Amino acid sequence: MASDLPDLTNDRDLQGAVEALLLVVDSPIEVEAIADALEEPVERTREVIERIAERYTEAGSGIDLRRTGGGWRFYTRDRFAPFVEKLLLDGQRAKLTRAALETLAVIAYRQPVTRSRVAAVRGVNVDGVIRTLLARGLIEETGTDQETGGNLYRTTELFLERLGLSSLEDLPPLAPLLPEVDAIDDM
Amino acid sequence: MASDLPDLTNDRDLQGAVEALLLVVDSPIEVEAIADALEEPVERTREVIERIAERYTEAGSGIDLRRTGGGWRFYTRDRFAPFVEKLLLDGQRAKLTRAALETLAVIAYRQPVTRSRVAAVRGVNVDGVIRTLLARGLIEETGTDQETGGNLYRTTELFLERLGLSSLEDLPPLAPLLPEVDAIDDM
Amino acid sequence: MTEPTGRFTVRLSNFEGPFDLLLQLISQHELDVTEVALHQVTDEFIAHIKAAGDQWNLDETTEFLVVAATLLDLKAARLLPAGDVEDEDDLALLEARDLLFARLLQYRAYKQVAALFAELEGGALRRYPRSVALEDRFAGLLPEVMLGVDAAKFAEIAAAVFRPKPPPSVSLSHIHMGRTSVREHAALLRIRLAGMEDATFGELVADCEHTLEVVARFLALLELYREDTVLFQQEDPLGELRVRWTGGSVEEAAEAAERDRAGVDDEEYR
Repeated sequence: MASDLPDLTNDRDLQGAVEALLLVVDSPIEVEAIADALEEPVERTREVIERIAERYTEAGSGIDLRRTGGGWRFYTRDRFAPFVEKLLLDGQRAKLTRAALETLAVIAYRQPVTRSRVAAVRGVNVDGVIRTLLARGLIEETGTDQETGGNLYRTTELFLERLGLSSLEDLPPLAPLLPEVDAIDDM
Repeated sequence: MASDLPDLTNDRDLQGAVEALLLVVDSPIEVEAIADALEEPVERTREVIERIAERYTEAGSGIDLRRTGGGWRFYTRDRFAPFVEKLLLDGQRAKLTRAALETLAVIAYRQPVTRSRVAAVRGVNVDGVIRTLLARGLIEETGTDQETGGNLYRTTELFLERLGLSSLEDLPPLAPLLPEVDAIDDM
Repeated sequence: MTEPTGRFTVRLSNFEGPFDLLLQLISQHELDVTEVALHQVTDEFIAHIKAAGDQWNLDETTEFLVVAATLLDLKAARLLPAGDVEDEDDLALLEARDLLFARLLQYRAYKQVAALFAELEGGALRRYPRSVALEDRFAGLLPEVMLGVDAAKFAEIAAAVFRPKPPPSVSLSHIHMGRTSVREHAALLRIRLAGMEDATFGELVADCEHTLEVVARFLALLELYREDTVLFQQEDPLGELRVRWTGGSVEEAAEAAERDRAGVDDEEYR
């Protein structure tokens, strides 16, 4: 790896790198996957993860690093759950994020569509967002892709309802919005 | 609130509660929203958030608590980006094009501003760029110009987040770059 | 003409160095734009691009087109015939020139800001935000989801996502710069025609140095015809084209010229 990277032989930097990875993973991640990404031995990686978990617990941090189902993930610490619940009920997450909206747009216009195809169009990882859209009932699984075996997704009735449409045919056509060559050049 | 709740008069527990809330938000959250959920004064909440951010930085944590687009959010610390990108694989995100950046520059400093004014400064047609910036949520409409009836545009919080700015006031003044700014305003 | 760094440099009889420096000197009034042979600069730039083969730089080319168009405007304004200093025309011309200077400076300032934005974005892109699905135990608490957009806006978002990445070609949109030029020439023609009342097309373009200026002046005349301030007379096909001013007094023409020059900005900012 390049020489300007943080020096992971140093425990402090290794801890930082592990924290950065854990912050962006959406579902429990195995020690091996973390060790792979950091190109560090599994044993050393495991020790560092356990040390981080202990440190958070001792400090009474609101972040709880726990091992569940074979992997590690950041959870909110149990005792603070009531505040999280209050925040959620206050509607902090009522509105879809931009990333979720863009992903939903790709699914709506390309359905049924696989996760990897959506990721290719958006140019970013969409796993977390797809899980959110599923959880919010805006999309659903609809079989698997014959070629790749990946799950196919489509929009739901709730999606149409939220957009005020009676059927998918009412979605505004995209062609008039996809600009002439000039405007594309400009971007 | 119920008596078995953590005692937030205690700074350590308040810090933990704030961390728990920050862990579940999926877009920058304002101090006021956090203070509301915790039923704590805004000032005290703000101090605690700033203290957490400092503590993470001093510890070299992989978690970076930053204020962007008017709110606070957890980010991975920049020096660990290569590892994050390795894990997310397709993590590297598309950069704004030069045309988009120049158009945003004019809008950011002249907002609220009409499309034709932006076109006049850039010397090119900006219709396509404006449409894309609107659709990406980086700018938004904000009424119409009284004289010309043209739509007025301004930058959004998503724009600030995209550049990692906490507010428009963080933008450097244009004057040193533009010696005769008064004269040009009269143009 | 091309430095090892690959940046475009210019070699003229009275100037040699990076293109950017040439621009800077002109904007600081240390070099007279009328003494810069723009066609040579253009030739050198084309040679520079050709020499680079497939490696030419889109940004550099785009910037060159914008700046060259501005310089051309500037030069056109400067080359117009000058009479007495007290002459109304001259004052108007001076103003027009300053406007062009100002526009150039302004454009450069925003370009610097855009570069800063790119740097900021670069830094921000290295920090990945936490954006994960909610823990299962909280999922049931989420309030009813809102999209926050209507169907039309939703389609716009989809279009923005699907819009293809730019192909590596030079945008033609910079040719719109020519519009500025036409407005500028319309302003000039108003004042001149109001004074002369009647002129041949040949007389009106006698002072033009480049074909592009003649074209701009012709387009300006068509604009004036459309707003009923000039009449055309041509006895036979390909014969002499005469232009007659019907747009009122010299004062009225000067006012209209002011509006032309201030252009779009004036309508919005006053």
